[in-house]
Amino acid sequence: MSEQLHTSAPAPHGAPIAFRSTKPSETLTDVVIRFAGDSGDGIQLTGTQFTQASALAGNDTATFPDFPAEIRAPAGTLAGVSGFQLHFASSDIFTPGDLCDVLVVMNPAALASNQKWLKEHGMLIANADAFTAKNLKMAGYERNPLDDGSLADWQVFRVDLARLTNDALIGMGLSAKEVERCKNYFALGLVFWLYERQPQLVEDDIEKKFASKPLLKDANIKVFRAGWDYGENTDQFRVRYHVPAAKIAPGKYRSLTGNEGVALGFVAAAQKAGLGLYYSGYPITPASDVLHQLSLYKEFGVRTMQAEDEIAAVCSAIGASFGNWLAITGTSGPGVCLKAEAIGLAVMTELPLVILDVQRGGPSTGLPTKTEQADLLQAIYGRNGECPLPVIAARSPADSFECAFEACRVALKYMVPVILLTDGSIANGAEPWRIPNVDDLPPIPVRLVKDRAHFGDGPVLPYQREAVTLARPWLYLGTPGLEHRLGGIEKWDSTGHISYDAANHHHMVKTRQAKVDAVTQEMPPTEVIGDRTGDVLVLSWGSPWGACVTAVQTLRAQGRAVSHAHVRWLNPLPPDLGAVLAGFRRVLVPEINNGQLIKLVRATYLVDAQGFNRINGQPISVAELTDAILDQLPH
Amino acid sequence: MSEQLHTSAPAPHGAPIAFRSTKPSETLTDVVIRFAGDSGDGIQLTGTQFTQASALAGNDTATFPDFPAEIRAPAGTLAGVSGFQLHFASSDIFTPGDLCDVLVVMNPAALASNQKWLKEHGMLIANADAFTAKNLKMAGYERNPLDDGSLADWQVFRVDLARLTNDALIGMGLSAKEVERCKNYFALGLVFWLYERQPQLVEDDIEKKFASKPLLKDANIKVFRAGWDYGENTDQFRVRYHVPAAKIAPGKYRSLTGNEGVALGFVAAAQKAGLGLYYSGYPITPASDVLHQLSLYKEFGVRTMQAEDEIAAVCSAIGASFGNWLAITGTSGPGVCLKAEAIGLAVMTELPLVILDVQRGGPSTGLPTKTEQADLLQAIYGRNGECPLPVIAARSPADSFECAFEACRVALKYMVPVILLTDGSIANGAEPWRIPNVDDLPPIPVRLVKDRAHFGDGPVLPYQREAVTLARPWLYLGTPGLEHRLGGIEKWDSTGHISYDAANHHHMVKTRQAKVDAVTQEMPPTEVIGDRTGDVLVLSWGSPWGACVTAVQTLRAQGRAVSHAHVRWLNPLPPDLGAVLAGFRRVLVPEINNGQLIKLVRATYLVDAQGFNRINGQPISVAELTDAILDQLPH
Amino acid sequence: MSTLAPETAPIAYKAKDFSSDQDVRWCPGCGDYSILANVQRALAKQGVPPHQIATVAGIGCSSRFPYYMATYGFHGIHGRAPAIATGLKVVRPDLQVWMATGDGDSLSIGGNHFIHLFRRNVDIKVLLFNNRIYGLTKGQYSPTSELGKKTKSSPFGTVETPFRAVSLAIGAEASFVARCIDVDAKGSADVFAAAAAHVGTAFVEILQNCNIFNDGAWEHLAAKENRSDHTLMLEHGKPMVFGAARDKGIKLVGLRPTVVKIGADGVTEADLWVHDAHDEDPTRTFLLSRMEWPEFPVPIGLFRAVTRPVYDQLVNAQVEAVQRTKKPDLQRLLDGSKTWTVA
Amino acid sequence: MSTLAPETAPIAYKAKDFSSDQDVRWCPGCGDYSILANVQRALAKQGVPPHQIATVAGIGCSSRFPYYMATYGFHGIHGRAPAIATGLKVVRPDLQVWMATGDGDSLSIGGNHFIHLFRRNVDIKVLLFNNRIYGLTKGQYSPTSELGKKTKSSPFGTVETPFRAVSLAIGAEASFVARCIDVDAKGSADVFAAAAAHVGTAFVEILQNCNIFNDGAWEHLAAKENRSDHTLMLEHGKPMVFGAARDKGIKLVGLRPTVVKIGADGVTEADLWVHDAHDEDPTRTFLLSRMEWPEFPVPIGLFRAVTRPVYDQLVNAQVEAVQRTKKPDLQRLLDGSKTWTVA
Ligand SMILES: Cc1ncc(C[n+]2csc(CCOP(=O)(O)OP(=O)(O)O)c2C)c(N)n1
Ligand SMILES: Cc1ncc(C[n+]2csc(CCOP(=O)(O)OP(=O)(O)O)c2C)c(N)n1
Ligand code: SF4
Ligand code: SF4
Ligand SMILES: [Mg+2]
Ligand SMILES: [Mg+2]
Repeated sequence: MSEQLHTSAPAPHGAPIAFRSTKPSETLTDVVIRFAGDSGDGIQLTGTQFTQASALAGNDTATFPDFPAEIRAPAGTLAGVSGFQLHFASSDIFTPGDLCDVLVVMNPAALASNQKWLKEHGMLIANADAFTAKNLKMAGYERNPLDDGSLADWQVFRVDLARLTNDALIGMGLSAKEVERCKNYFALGLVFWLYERQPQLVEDDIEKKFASKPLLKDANIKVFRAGWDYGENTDQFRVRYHVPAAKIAPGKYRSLTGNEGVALGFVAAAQKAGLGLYYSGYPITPASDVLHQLSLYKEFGVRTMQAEDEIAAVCSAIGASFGNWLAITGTSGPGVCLKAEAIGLAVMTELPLVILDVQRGGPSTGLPTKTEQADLLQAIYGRNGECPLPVIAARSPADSFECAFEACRVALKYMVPVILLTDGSIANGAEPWRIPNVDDLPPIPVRLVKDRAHFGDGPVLPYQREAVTLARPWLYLGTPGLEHRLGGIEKWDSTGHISYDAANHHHMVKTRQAKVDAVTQEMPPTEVIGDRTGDVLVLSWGSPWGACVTAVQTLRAQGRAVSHAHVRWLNPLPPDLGAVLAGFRRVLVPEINNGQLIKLVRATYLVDAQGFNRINGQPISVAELTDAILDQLPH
Repeated sequence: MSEQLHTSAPAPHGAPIAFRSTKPSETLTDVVIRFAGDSGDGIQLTGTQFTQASALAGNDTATFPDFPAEIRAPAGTLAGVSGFQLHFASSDIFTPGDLCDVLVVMNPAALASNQKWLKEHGMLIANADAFTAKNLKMAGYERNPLDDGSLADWQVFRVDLARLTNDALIGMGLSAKEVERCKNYFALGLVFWLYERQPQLVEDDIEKKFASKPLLKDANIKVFRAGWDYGENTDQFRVRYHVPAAKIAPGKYRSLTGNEGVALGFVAAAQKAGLGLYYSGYPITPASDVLHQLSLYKEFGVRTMQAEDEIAAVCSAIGASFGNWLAITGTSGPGVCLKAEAIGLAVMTELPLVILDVQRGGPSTGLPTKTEQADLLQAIYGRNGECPLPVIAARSPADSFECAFEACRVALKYMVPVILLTDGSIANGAEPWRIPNVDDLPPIPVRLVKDRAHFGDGPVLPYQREAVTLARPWLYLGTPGLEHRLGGIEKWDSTGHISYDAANHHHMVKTRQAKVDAVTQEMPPTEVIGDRTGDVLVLSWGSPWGACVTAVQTLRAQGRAVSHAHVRWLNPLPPDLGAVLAGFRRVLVPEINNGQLIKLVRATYLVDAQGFNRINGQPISVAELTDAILDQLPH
Repeated sequence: MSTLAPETAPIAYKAKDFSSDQDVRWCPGCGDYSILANVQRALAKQGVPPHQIATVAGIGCSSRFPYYMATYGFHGIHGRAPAIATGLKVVRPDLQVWMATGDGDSLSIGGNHFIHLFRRNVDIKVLLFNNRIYGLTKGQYSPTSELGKKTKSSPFGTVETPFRAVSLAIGAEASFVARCIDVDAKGSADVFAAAAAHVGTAFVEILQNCNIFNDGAWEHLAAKENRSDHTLMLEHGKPMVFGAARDKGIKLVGLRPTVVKIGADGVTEADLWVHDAHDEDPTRTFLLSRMEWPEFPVPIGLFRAVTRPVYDQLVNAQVEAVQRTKKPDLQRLLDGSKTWTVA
Repeated sequence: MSTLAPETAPIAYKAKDFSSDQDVRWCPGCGDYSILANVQRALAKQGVPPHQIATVAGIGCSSRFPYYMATYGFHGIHGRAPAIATGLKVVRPDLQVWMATGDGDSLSIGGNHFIHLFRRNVDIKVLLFNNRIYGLTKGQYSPTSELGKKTKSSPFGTVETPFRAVSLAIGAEASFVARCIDVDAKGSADVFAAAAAHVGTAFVEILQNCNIFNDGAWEHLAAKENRSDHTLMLEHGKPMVFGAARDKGIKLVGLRPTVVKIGADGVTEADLWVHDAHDEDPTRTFLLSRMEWPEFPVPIGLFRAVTRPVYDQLVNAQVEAVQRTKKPDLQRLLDGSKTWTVA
């Protein structure tokens, strides 16, 4: 969870406990659980519901959904395995965890592809019924691993999920397919029992979801309870586990994914600016949900467009921005390529615009459902000519809201396109978010010019600049006398007329850069976690933030002279960053790419920073990062 | 002119001099002349013909055409002025010159917009007839500058071009429009007289050009001679100027523009590789001429395509490369934006491909007819994900041939897309080129696999890598048994099958980078002009090369400890560059952008290099550069 | 920058009220000059003030159009004007949006946005300056150039069948299609007035002469002496008669149009194909788009104007319908459906 | 990787000779499985060996097609398959090139290349899997989704009129157009055979069921019990008869198709519209493309196959013509027209 202070004891949402247990309970500080099964097995739903129950129980939580690029590859194949990892704890946590304590697998393929994530001696709960000869073969097993002793290092719990589910539903008149679809609730019931989660939550959800299908409603509730009872009654499980509530800052909370966060941030910014919100996108994993989300918010007057392609998406947003609306376009890396030319047009016309890039594994089509942060240099440099613009990156799901809001605010204040970076793990990952009070959100002043009198008796000057921000005025279309023309050809400053003049071009290139540089005014001092001098500074941007916080906290607790700083604005870099770096013997830059921020840091500050780069479609591993930091420390 | 050694005296192509002069002749070492007039005035033709005559006279030459974005803006307006600058000399020269010794203007607008390029006390030859009230007004003059004393610092030659042309043609029965169109030949005749150029050349050209229009042929020849005679007879001109032939390496020469150079380089590479050549482009200034040129070379089997857009251009080239042809796509900056996504596909499929970017003023539409070198970081970083590829840049028109050839060779050898950068000044500028002997061009071996037996009894492995280059085999389509599939999703190394595996992705990202890094094997040691240690190293890439050579030569002649190094490969950088930089107290990087190579140099070598950046759509000025170097020297 | 047309002015404009202070930089003799004048005249007649109009364009000689109009203007990037105009129109239904484009801009690089504009039927008036060549890049062939045409990029002649802009628009579900000629002020006036009045995407193909790179491309239609015999002025509800002597007509024989002589073989005007611009079925419009000279006179004027769902209207209607029943409450939106409180 | 079909093998293939060693990863029940099987059967029948075929695709569920074919294959980027295929076909006329694409891939992001492919008439066989939805991105509407359809990105229903793929292709000058249904093996076989035989761009719209995100989109045509009454099997030279009892037909009244009952009101087969797949004029094909259920039975089969200039052939012919008269001489090319020698 994010930056909240811990001031008071937890107060889990208290519904009466309807299910009673007589088994003993052990207390744990944190647990990482991973569910894995076929894409059709309801894994994401199961994971989400368990997360919600954990959050309501007052735990801090962080999730990592891990699904395949195929929609629903044939059942039982390795290609079709979908995973969901949840970290819940009685203390503040910042990552979904490297490895899991518990792995729940619905079939052999899920085991084969997820076994590597299970900790030594961890619990493996396996749907034993699915370990048929056919499924084993599809997963590449020659023998049944549940039987052949190969899992001896783990605690294996075999559960005949299919049979037990079937037993629970006998006589209800359901088809085999319908029965099959219920089995994830059996698993959910079992883990709810195991971790003492509040069952009411699931039952309420089932009530709502199957309101129009009473038979399925009853069936799912029955199966869920059967799962719970199974835990209570089977000898396999001897204890339950209790993870106490975490100390969390007081306030109202919800669970938030990064994609929800940016969508809400955009709406909030538009409302605070008093502007209409226009969002245009072309579907692309993992950004599509932002479009889906915003298309629901019609009461806020949000206009969304599913454009014919990414070029049309950004261009229509430019049209809307010219029309004096807060305009946003969102996509992932391949779409950013297509938008590049038009982003240059927005730079030239100095129109406010936010371009959201939910980064995924690249290059090219790459690994669409995996995470990566390798579009940074593209965001900064990926256009023809000198084409600078501010770039901001979110560090976590909850941070996405603030970054989205901030991106809009800066775009409007400086009359400039801004690129907002998140990534697949942030977009789909969830964490508790302390909901801000709407009235506490900062206002966003917009300098719309709606009256010809603004220019007195002089000519209309679309490129007349404001002193501090260098922003040009945003002339309100439809105003008599303010007619003007914008375009992508170089123009005279102030008048905005076409200019091929040599000195003016030099001046305009410098001015566009100066305007972006001026955004440093918006940046608070760079926070350093730990001392401001020491052996190693870990410098992060984007989603590795959580792993860095965790690793640095651990090492500091061991007395190491390690600190952590995080940059939210990547272009321009914070004005005090050079001074921060200067306090350390070594600088380590962990990135899920082959070294991008590090290039900027080295070029800007001439500091011999070192990279820690893992490009494997996964969040940075805390353990590996810790080792990398240790390597930088004096031995 | 380029890198030729000077070994023997010049031997201008000797046609009998038909025109006799009695006026005295002064000898000069070099002259810069600039022609300027309306887009319809034939300025580019005039300039080109004068250049050819100078080259044939044994001078070294360098040209800089400078034309407007409008096709033919209304006559007499500033927007319609087209210019052509020629530098010719009796010594080796490397730039078209900062300022001109002689300015020939066809109307007041041409004077108004070009006066700033004329040296103090330089010669101004003005078509006085065109200085009418209407034309003066369009050019923004309140009074006639030829009369009001404002040109007192220059030597002004008023020539009644229109009247004199008309006089020469009286009685021939030409329309007023036809007469008007002849007047550029009068100007040409005059400057041919002035600089003792060989008139036969022009007369031969006129014969050819107007072969089917005998009346116009006679008229133009008449006017040309009248121009020559005018110089001989008028009192305004008292001396002629003689620029002796330069010492030039022996060999066969031609005049070559950068666009011609790349087109020839591509054809030569295809021939040397024994491959078909496919070129696809969408028209865009200043790259279109490469498409035009290549579409003429049908006897070489070149297939050209005018695609529906830049995306189709690059994609069709990828298709052709999959089909085992040498495939190339060319464009300018805005088109590179559009090609970005597909270039990523070529990186993933590891297909050979050359992407030509003839850079122009940016960002966005920018200054289409002006020069700039601001697409470097886009070329290196402008794609989603980790998407490295080799980038090479030409330094001059003649160098374009070699760079184009080299880009193809590396693309084929390493099975990788390569970006080739030139710019507007190189593309349209011309210089003498010592024509290579075809047999001396290096062979280009291609490792096509045309037989299933290549893989023995094992599986077909489209990503099986060659040890030194890491190149994968180029399986020949149509071969029985070599059927395979390529695509943009991440893939297992060796087999090329789709892979979402975490460790494999990391491996492949590193492998694609290693393959690009391996191109350093192709690089000769970096040449340093001057000592290898000293106060200042001037480090250049692309077209500023000529200005750097000139400035450094001058300063070295003055005893300054200044050296010059030039990089042709921008990605990866030459392996010995760090050692070269280490020899100097200061490094100065002149670029026609806001600082791009300098960022790479600082990040890679942690050297506190300084930039010299002029972004005004013009070649770097030698004078300004010289001052900038002096600033870096100990005072 | 024009400061004309304050809201208090009477709604009576002159063509020059739509003319900006920027110097027009087309080549002398270019057909674009006539088009500019014809559009400015049509706008003056229409009576919508310049500040309530936006002109959007792509890139090309033709796409310089917005600079010369005293309206709000946007000079975009190559081929993307339809997308820019769509975003603008959706958020600013109060503005009348015109779009200027070329045959390269719209039919080559911009083809995708072009067809989607028609499909969505966004309320935008599209002026396609078809000169069958690339002007601004100095003379390459375009998607409307004739098969075999020799240009800079096709020195041996093109190998591409041209698009027929109207066929393509119809194939893309266009609700309004018309055609006029740069130098025909009268025909242009009618067509521009109809386009201005249409709600939905109004497509006007303008046959334009590029006197520098493709001079005379439409001479067979545009020249005064050819016009009445080589073109067919479409009039809704009227039989298709043409010719200087108005003695020729088009008859439909089965599904094939045929040129007939009125009076000969007993043919009367009553036998002729009667133009129905409001026919819901686009097949007959499509048939008109296939009529080319010399086999047929080339149809000029309003081909088709039908009413069908308009994208920007529907987008806004959907929002307004929700807004009538649901109040925006930002706090509730941020809260979402499941919250918990830590005290 | 298939090692089948050496050149010495007799030209007699089985469907499985066209099946690659890659696991098929579509959702169980997806219509793509039937299409794959139908194409493989058609190729086996055709007799061109796998190594002389290349399959090119864009991005989408449908575009995974090349992985499952034992031919040379290329999985491109979203929407760009026509361009990739064009480059390949131009340089490798010896290969038969097939293209697989989706309604989003071709009609949304790839619209421009799609229309230019038809205009140029490149010799490529295009299989458009039309499931009226975005499958791979999990259920957004596509340009063929019905107006008002509720999807993830249109929770209140779409506001966009769909394209009719065939109308658009015809508007873009397509020389070959056909339609078939995923589950109809027989109809598909005929259409694929015709496409394989056509020289030029052969466009096949395949009505495909996405059982996950748009299940039953074509049920009214695809279901056995609906097929004969709701579809019209086109046969060249035959009157348009349909219905389980073959008792219904299409008659042209003027330019309007009308459903008639054979036998009623004296209507006989002789009164019916006779299908002419080789009609040069595309207007009647266009008319067929407008026939939609429930007003009409939906035409299935070969709409149109005409001969017109083929881009890749002309490109290569132009080169060959020059080569017949002019020898390549690289040295002369480098020399250019004006050289001088320095001794
Ligand atoms: C992305 C991009 N590609 C290419 C160009 C170059 N370009 C400018 S205008 C044009 C075509 C102009 O033709 P048309 O649209 O017919 O307009 P016209 O000049 O004939 O009026 C081209 C190819 C560009 N500006 N941007
Ligand atoms: C440039 C780009 N934009 C977006 C995407 C995401 N994307 C992948 S497939 C697809 C649409 C799939 O729909 P369709 O073409 O109908 O194929 P289907 O999956 O339905 O067979 C989209 C939007 C992408 N891969 N690349
Ligand atoms: S090039 Fe042609 S279209 Fe362009 S302005 Fe000149 S005449 Fe007009
Ligand atoms: S999502 Fe739909 S189209 Fe894609 S594989 Fe599944 S069923 Fe087929
Ligand atoms: Mg044009
Ligand atoms: Mg689809």
